[in-house]
Amino acid sequence: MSWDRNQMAARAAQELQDGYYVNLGIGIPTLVANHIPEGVEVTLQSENGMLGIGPFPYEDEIDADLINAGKQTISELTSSSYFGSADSFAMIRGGHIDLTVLGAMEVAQNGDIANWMIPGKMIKGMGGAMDLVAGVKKIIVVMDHCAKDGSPKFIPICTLPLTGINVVDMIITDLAVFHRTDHDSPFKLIELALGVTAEQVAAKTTADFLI
Amino acid sequence: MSWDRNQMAARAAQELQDGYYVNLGIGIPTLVANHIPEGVEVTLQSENGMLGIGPFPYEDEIDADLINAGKQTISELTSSSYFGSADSFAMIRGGHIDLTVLGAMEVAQNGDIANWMIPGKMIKGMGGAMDLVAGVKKIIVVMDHCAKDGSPKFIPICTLPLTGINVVDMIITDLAVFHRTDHDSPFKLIELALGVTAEQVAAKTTADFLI
Amino acid sequence: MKKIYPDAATALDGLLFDGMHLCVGGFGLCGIPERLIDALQEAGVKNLTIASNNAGIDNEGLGKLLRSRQVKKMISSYVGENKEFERQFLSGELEVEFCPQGTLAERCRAGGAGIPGFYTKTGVGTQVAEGKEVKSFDGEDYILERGIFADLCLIKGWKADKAGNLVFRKTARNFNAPMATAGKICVAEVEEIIEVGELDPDAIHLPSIYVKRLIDGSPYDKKIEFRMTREREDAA
Amino acid sequence: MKKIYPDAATALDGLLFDGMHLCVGGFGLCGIPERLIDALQEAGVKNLTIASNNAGIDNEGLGKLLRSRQVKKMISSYVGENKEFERQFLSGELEVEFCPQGTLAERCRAGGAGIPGFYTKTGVGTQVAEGKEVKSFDGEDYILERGIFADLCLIKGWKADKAGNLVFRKTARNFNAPMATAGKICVAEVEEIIEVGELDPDAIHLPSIYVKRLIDGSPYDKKIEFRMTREREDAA
Repeated sequence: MSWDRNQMAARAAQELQDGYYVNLGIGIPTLVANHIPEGVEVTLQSENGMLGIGPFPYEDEIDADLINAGKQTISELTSSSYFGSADSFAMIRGGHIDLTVLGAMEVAQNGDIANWMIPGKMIKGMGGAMDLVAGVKKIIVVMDHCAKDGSPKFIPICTLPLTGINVVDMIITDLAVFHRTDHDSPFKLIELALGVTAEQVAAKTTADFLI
Repeated sequence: MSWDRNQMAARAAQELQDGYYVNLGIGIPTLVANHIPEGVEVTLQSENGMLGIGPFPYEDEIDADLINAGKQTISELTSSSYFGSADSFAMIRGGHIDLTVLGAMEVAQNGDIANWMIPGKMIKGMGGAMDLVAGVKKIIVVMDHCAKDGSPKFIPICTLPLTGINVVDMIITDLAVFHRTDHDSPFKLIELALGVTAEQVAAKTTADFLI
Repeated sequence: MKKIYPDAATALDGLLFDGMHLCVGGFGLCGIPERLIDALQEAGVKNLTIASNNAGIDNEGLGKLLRSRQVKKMISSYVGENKEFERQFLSGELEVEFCPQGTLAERCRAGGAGIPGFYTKTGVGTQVAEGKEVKSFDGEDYILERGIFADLCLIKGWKADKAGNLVFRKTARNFNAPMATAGKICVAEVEEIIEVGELDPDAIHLPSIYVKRLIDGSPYDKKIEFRMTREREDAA
Repeated sequence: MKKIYPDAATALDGLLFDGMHLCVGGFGLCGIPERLIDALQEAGVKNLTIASNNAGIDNEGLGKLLRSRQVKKMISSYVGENKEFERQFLSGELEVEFCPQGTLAERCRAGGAGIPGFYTKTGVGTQVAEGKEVKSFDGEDYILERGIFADLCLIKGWKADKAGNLVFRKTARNFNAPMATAGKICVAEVEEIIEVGELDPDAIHLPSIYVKRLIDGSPYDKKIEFRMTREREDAA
């Protein structure tokens, strides 16, 4: 049994602590907002210039001036604030955001991450991903354990162009969770999806990691 | 006959153009605000974080939260805006202020200015003077032609610690006005106080200048 | 000193030339200066270098200038959702400098603040760092990024008073805030021009010093890229 | 997550240590965090390095900490109007780093924004440039200035909501705005704490992310350094 998208998001949500300011990437990371633990209050940042993202709006609340970084319509909260892009990334680059959850194409055993381009394919750009991995205090990657062709995504050295070097703190896949306590340490397998064994994980991983 | 403080300020005010954003230093430069030509609208900036300085307040309007860079109480206008110190100096350093009028202890013939410290005396600091001379588009110095001991203040090379190098565009003293069209050109004597001769000015000036 | 112009074309009069550099505000289609972009297209000015976070979508926003082949180079962080862009980019007709979003915002803020260069950790060890100076501060590597200072900035605000003090609305502030400062002259379009004194001096986002020319661009029919909603739960 | 503390002493609890670095907001006596400075004095923490535009006046603002000999070093742009400062400075008991006002503001903004260094024309060719890297950009010389990032920032705001969103009032914003961002933790004192939702989200000067601890420091008896007035003209 492997974890589905919602289970992966729920696992990432367990890393949230009361009072955290958090930036969630597009895709599975967005789902993390649906699994915030009881009693934990977090404030979501949108890098296009907002703190305090609310849920998707009701049809009659839709406002073209109120979107998230994925360009989706959202709503505001009573505690929200708006600011410009330079101030938004001052917040990110300056280390004021406690945690970000991002997708990735590859993560290397030294914490490098690649999630913005595939050579030969149309390059769309890195958006805010490079700023987030360089600036946020804790970086959690949520990704499938293997690519669609079955090849491992947690690997010795990234083969794709990098988004950041030595930045990832935790990897949550559909099979397992890897964590490291600091950026000088190797990743350690700390959790398995129900019914998945460490051997199965090791067989699908080319990165070195501790068990 | 030499110009008095108000006449020097009035001469500086003739350099104001409609629509200018202007920063006025402490002392004689402050008086420039009293001589703004008819039909010319200028907006005064205060580097502690305000655009649109109004006159001194009436007694019953005094507000401790509303001061200029000289820490004097002031009033606001309907067109005023407030901002923080980083934004204020972004405005100054970024070349958005059209003109500043400053006092000086010495100006050199190459446009260097010294106006912040005298070795051996208590140093109080440069405040915003170095930022202003480095960032504002046009720098006008208003100063007495000679120091109290009679020694010239417009000189070949500054002897006091510098505030900025090659920054001054115009010098208005109690005797004369010197101007240069760009920072590669020498200063030219362009105006004399009533009854003052070029020879008298030359006798009290050690800087080289054109006549 | 009159800052208010009757329309976008007159507001841009005398400011345009082939090969010029622009900063254009907006994020996706949110808060883009539509009227001014239309006027740029009509003016037909060519070989533009444009710093803008995105390049519009097909036939919306800067997508219009791409279609009319007026753009030589884009400096952007993300350019998806645009077929014509993709075609010109892949064929080599359009030059693109990819810049991380926060670095782009800071480069514009720096250019506007008289800062020609600053160091950032963003992009260290990646393609973005290629050809850039690396310097170590307190044992960590950073790369040198340059300020951006354009010939002309085009932005969209919500309301401005007749003196040029301007406020934005919600997330339409985005790149409009830093980009307004990052050029020789900034032209702004807003949804409403109001009297001096109607804005709270403590709540002005862009002081009048930055807004040199101003138009009322209303009415606006704002476009939404991804319309997401939730359902109202039935009343109990 | 409760951010509101009953008083300045409890708000600083656990944050103070000898030799620490602080950023303290205010310009002259305008917008200084009076209650927090008093609490610093009572706590008796020593050997402080303080970045603050000014050093207060005798027995007001940071002048109090100078009098109690708690300050090792000041990073300031202007320190006039303070006899005790002058005495300690001239006798060599107090170290002072003079920093141009705009450079100081930008250094704090940079530190808070993850920028360890930036280039500026301010101070080129002066004493301020001594020992600093000079780099040429487009034919002009600039000096490298370092970001400031302190252990603790102390600021004074006007109103804050219970979530920590904060607004300043008039020119009391000054250095409080950049300095709030330039440290590991920022403690703010305000004149009034209001309910979440009472501030306009478009008009918040300091988003809640920066305000980690908050006190209501009222009532305030704000000091004025130079009281200037004009006379009302007689009614005609």
